[in-house]
Amino acid sequence: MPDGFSAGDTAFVFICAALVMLMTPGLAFFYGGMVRVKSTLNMLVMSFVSLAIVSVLWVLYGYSLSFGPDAGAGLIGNLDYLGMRGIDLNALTGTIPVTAFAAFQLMFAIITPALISGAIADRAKFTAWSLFVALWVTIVYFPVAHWVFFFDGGNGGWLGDRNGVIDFAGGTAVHINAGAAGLALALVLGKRIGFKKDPMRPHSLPLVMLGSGLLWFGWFGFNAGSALAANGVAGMAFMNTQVATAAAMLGWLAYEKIKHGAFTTLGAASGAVAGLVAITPACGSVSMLGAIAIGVIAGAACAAAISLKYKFGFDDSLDVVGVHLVGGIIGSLLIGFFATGHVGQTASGLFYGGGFTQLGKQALGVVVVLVYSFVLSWLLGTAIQKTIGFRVSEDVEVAGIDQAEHAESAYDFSAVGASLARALSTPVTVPAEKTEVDA
Amino acid sequence: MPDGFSAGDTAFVFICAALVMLMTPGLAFFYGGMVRVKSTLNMLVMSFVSLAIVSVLWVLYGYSLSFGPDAGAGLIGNLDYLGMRGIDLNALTGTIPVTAFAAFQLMFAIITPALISGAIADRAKFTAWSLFVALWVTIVYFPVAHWVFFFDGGNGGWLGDRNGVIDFAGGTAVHINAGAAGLALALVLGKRIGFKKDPMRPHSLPLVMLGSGLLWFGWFGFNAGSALAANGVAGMAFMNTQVATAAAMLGWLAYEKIKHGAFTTLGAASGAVAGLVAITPACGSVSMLGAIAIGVIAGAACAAAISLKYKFGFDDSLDVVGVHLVGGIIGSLLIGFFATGHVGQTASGLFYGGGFTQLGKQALGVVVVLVYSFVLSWLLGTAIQKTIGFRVSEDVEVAGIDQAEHAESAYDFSAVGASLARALSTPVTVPAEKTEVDA
Amino acid sequence: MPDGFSAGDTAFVFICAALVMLMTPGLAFFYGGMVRVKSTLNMLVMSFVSLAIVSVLWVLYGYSLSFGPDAGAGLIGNLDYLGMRGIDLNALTGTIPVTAFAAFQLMFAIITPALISGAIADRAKFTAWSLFVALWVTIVYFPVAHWVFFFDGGNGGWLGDRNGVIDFAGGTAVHINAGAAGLALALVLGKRIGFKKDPMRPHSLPLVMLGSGLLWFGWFGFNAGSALAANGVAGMAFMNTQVATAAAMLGWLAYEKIKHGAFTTLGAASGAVAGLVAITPACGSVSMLGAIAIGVIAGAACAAAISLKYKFGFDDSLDVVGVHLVGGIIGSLLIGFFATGHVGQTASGLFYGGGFTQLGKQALGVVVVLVYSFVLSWLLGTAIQKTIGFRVSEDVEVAGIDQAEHAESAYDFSAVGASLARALSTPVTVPAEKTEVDA
Amino acid sequence: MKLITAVIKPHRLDEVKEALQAFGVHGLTVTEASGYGRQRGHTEVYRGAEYTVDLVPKVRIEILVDDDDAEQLIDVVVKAARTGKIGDGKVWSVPVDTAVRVRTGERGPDAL
Amino acid sequence: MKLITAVIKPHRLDEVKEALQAFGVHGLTVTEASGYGRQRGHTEVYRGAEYTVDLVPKVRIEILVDDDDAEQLIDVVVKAARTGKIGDGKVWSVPVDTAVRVRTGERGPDAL
Amino acid sequence: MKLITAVIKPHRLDEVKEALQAFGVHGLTVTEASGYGRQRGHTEVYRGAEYTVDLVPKVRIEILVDDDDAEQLIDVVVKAARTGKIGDGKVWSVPVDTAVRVRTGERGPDAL
Ligand SMILES: Nc1ncnc2c1ncn2[C@@H]1O[C@H](COP(=O)(O)OP(=O)(O)O)[C@@H](O)[C@H]1O
Ligand SMILES: Nc1ncnc2c1ncn2[C@@H]1O[C@H](COP(=O)(O)OP(=O)(O)O)[C@@H](O)[C@H]1O
Ligand SMILES: Nc1ncnc2c1ncn2[C@@H]1O[C@H](COP(=O)(O)OP(=O)(O)O)[C@@H](O)[C@H]1O
Repeated sequence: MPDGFSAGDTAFVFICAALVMLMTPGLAFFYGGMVRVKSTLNMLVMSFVSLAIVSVLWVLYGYSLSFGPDAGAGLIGNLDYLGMRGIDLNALTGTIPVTAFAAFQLMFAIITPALISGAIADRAKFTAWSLFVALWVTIVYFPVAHWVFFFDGGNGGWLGDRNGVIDFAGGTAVHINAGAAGLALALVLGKRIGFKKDPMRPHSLPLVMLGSGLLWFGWFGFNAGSALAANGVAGMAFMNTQVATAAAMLGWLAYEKIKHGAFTTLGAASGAVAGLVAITPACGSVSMLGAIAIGVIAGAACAAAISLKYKFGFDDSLDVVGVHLVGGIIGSLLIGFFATGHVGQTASGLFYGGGFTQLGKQALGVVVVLVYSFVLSWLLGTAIQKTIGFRVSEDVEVAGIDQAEHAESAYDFSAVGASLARALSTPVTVPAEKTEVDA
Repeated sequence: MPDGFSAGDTAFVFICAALVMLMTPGLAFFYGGMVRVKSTLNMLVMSFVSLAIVSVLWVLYGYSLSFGPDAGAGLIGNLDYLGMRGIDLNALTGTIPVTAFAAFQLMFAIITPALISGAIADRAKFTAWSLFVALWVTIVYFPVAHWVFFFDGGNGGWLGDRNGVIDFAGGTAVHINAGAAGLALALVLGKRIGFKKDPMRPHSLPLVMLGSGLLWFGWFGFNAGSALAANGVAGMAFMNTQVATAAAMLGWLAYEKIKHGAFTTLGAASGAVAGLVAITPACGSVSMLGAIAIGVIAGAACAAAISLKYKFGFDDSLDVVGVHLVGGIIGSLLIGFFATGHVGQTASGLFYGGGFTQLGKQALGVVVVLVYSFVLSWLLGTAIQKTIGFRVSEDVEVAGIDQAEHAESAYDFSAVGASLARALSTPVTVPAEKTEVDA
Repeated sequence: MPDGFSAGDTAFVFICAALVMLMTPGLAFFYGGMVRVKSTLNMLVMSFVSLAIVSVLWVLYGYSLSFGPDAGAGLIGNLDYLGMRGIDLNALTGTIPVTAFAAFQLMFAIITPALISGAIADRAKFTAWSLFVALWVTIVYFPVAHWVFFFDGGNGGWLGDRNGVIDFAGGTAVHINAGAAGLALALVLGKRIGFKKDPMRPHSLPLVMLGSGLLWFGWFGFNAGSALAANGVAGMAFMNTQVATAAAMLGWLAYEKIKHGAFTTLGAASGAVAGLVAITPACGSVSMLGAIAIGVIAGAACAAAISLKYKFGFDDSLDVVGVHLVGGIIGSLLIGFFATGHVGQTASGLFYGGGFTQLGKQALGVVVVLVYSFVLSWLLGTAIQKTIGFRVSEDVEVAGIDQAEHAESAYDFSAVGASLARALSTPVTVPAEKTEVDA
Repeated sequence: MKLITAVIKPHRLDEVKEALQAFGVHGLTVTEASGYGRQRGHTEVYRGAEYTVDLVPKVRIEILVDDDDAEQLIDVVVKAARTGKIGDGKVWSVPVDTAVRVRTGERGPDAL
Repeated sequence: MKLITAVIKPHRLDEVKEALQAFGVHGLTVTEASGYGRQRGHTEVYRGAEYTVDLVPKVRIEILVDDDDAEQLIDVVVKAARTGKIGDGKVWSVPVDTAVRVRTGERGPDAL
Repeated sequence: MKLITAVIKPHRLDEVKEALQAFGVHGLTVTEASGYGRQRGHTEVYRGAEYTVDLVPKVRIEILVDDDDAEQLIDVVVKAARTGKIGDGKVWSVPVDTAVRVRTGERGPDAL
């Protein structure tokens, strides 16, 4: 390998990329456990299909749009790397192979649209969703990743490299981006039948906990891996991730105990995710005590924020707005207060003598990504709804989307299952005639 | 540590070994979710016991047979490393400790027999299965691993090192090997009661998805780790693994949507695994666009291949043949077309000006491993069936193998479970008398 | 980074820390699957809250108490690192950043109290448990970690550094420590209603297997990572971990087949954990054949040990004593027999010509930690029981702790779930009046 | 007394319960059931083969009532459960000899 | 009309359903149940102790029929469900006052 | 013959079964059910809103008995199931025309 290469850093980034990959299945379980049993599979497969679609697009043109040489003004990459041409075995990004960097960043591009799916649980056509994912990463995620993550000595993305918005691991590009898109889609698709009336409780909290456990685990790759090297900055990001998450879980649990009288499992899981979201942009610029503060604030604030949807009447089903949008904003803005200037980045926040400068930059990043993502997602969702239709029919929604869209049921636990099935099903090799049926 | 040692490579291979270890539990869940509820545990524990048995045999003699100095003609290793004698702390394989290499390769030896178990779901005696695993790794896997994976400057294994068969991470040694053995055992044990009549649908698709998620995650260790170093080749293998898997999921979903009218969750999971299988031998020799092509082909072809069992009437219960044998063959042969000569290996395929040479070598590898594994597995299975019996009784199969072989049920979700149990079960400390019972 | 820094070692330890973090969710599933369905969530969240509480305390003062400069006689660290002050980006512990070391050790501090929770399944108030965790790590775990894990050239902890007790990865500090505390709490809280009468079988063995799979996976980080470097010692620890676990699974399965006539899934899972526990202290000082011996012994012995609780009548619900205390003692003492003097540590055991010296030291470590932990845990538990109360009411225990403590049910699989809920539940925004209810 | 049993579509339970409440009946017992009738089930794809699953989830409700209320109650349930689509289910009534409230031991109409 | 209830071994449902079909009955309602009788359950090992679980899974079938068909139908069900081994279950019949088809409101035999 | 149906609190099944055994009845069929009555359910918190779930888990027991034993058996069940707290459930009895033991075809009292 060429000079400047580090096997240690490379090993680290490879494994971090694998960890971030695991977050998408983790998210699938987190979301899948939270829906009612009749839409479990749809929820799972909305995340898994993002793995499939985005990976292929990334190789075809996504990497080039996000990390190709800047096409002008820091807005988007050019087409130099179409089909990954010119990326050879020995090419480096910093101290690691380009392939390692490309793999790591790909996993971010995959999970971001998957996050959106939680806002439209139980009611989106699978084909429409797949189309949305393909278009959304193309016109929203790839450009925004360029703005935030592409560094080229001041000639890179306009938010991060040119304007000094600090986003260590994706508070804006990933979480605000997905959260704003989730809000847009929740508005476009409308409320579920029974919203506000039916509690629609999680069908499997152990599945939710599995999801949150895998997310937490994978998030070390997400945050510490964003140092792109196994060094002290990564170490600080690692510890900050752990303690902010811990603090946020405590914050959420305390909030709900006081407000509703119980410490819930779902609260523990949601609090942890809220903490992970909030520390994402900040983990490379705050101290561990700062991380605890950010965590507690995010945990309690997101716990409060999830009731907004009842107040304003939008059905953000699994709280993508309450957790990712709100958590992402909190984390991004708090950098303006808590950045020490001594961790990974040199800018200082208000509490460390840096004045309001960094806070202003952070606000810029937040507003730009929020507005861009919301507007384009709304337009895209509306276009799909008006053409091929985005929402399933009322009958399908009542009977359950798993059956209608995927011809499957999540579970068959019946002790007599096999016998019942044997007795009462008839194998057919051609699609069954579409006669009047009772579902 | 001695000269030539690389901490970065070592860190990478250790973690990759852990990732590959996780694939066996992952496989257990993938398979376990797919069977009916009454044989869930048997399916899980068939994989877990492979972890137990093969690890011990590996230390006793397996490592020596596979990676000991060649005993002649590249057919098998000698007994120099019996009981791992002579492997000291500082001994290296390439740039990493021998222990790291041995651990990494052990995990391959564990998952290969575990893969076979899917072909004989619901009907194999656990003792017979355990015996089969021990014998099969000894007479089939350890030699084949030597043929394919043991390199010693042209004096290593006869397929890989001496005849230039390319198998980066185990398309022949692992997947064709297991697939052929699965076919043999499915024939030896015969069809399940209800085969072709009863749909025998998965009892838990979330468990299947968990399995496929963990497999995908672990497979980065399997494929990228096979570079045995954290370098550009590993990076190419990593990216190829991701995009081929993604493309295969799309291929499978497209096939089944066209043929059967629905995108299923099981199809998404199976397509991903088919892609992982097919890219396994090829990930070190093709470009990312080549990987996409291999993925799409494998996804669609395996989706078509799983109906072969209905046509030919062998009950390969969880499609070990359709996915691992067919996928392994596709991946191994397509190297003959898509090898670029510029990735990890220098041979070029037909599409890159290499003519038919490499394709011929690949065909050799495929045929040899397929035939060797099929014949020996059939003989071994038959011998076990004729002596201690391999298949459970009809009564046990109908009532469910979990109860009879493991004295357990997978789940007890009854809200009144505890009470019912308390009311209606009687603790006994000696085995209950064997009176006529109703199961 | 400063001189002496190794990116490879750092990458290794970061990932190992993430692996060890995952063990706590893994443990949550292992335990959560084992309880009856009505206390699933409580079991899960007892582990998750340990992640939350201990992480915050670690940063505030835990790291300082455990790994701060010795305050005298090797008994405890001083307060130099309160709030992690003075830990800067470039500070090293050996070849890795202090942050990496602190993160790795934090994960040990988290899982140790979580292990205890298995002894008091189904009956502990969540607030009391949380308080116990906070106090227990402070007065038990942090000091004991200092005794065992803090090395400073003979001026470190009194057991490990000053008296040569070998505990590579936590046989005493983690497993004996947790096991003795579990025994104490089981005595303080008393037996569950139905103990010895009601079988209280696992409600989900797949969840148990998921837990054991994740524990096994994470344990590579625990044990190999304890080398704090990606080197030959880590390699030996890695292989020893794998084969001892494998051998212990076989040992447990053999024991229960002979004694009770069936190979159970729960036995396979428990055997693996027993092996992991027993090899934890020993993995850096024995050969692979020694590891097999330790595994077999631990597997069979722990299988026998779990019936002690019926004999002596203490309700150690999920066998923390039988597996962690007994397994930890076995592993710690067997070092005195099997230490080769050639692996990671230089002391030799009885079988390798070292006489009884090391065995004596090991016995010292075992007894000290066992007694210290038991006594303090008993006092702490009793104090909590006498003040705020540790055990839930009989009504809550019968109806299920999930409902009373967490206002949730683990699952809702009803095909009609949503409709039933819709029909029969009434959203209220203020806490429901506390009228007489039927639960 | 009569025991009214109704096998209905799960998502009509809502309406049935409200109708019963309005009618003045405050107790019922529910079991999950599956039904098979002239209605058809749904199609599932598994491993390259399609299956028609004819068994359709139903909710089975039992209500004890006074003889006098029985006929009217049946009408109430039927009306509330009806969607007009195939598979709406059945309601039937059987005579009851005795009914007891476990808590108090009260018998007959008082037990309801 | 009569309501025939059968508690049978789960794996006989197949045969019962086919027999009913042949007899001309096209609807039924199924619930999962567990039974306890002179048959014994199975043994489970848990943590070093063995337990006999006496409760055995059963399927509970309900069929509404015309009075005239009742006796014959009972025979059909009994024959189809029989394995001759202990635990085969019970079939019983109770009188029905009214039966209504929810979809149409038809009553009596027409409701079936 | 009579069919006694009891809807009781799950954790009383224990006592009921022992009482039946003592009384000389050795078979029963159990289904899981949920009940709704004057008792209240529990409160669950979900995402910042609280819900009262009124449906409470119950166990539904069916016992076929001789006419002569019916009244006494009801008393036995009621006594064993009673906790005295609200939600204890109901027991009722309906007349049975025929009962058959599937294994042997025996009818009437012999079928039990
Ligand atoms: N003869 C019967 N006995 C018992 N239950 C029946 C009978 N026929 C139908 N059912 C129940 O009624 C449900 C609806 O029956 P179906 O014939 O499909 O609808 P409809 O009554 O609208 O014509 C079935 O799913 C089954 O549960
Ligand atoms: N008295 C009863 N009342 C209700 N159900 C009964 C009764 N006796 C038996 N059963 C049901 O019949 C099933 C078989 O009964 P059992 O006595 O084992 O078999 P057999 O009828 O072959 O002698 C039991 O599992 C139970 O569900
Ligand atoms: N009219 C009824 N018909 C059928 N089941 C009923 C009826 N009323 C109550 N139940 C059943 O009895 C259970 C207890 O009823 P509830 O009124 O709460 O208690 P209690 O009988 O102690 O006053 C309910 O959960 C329900 O299952």
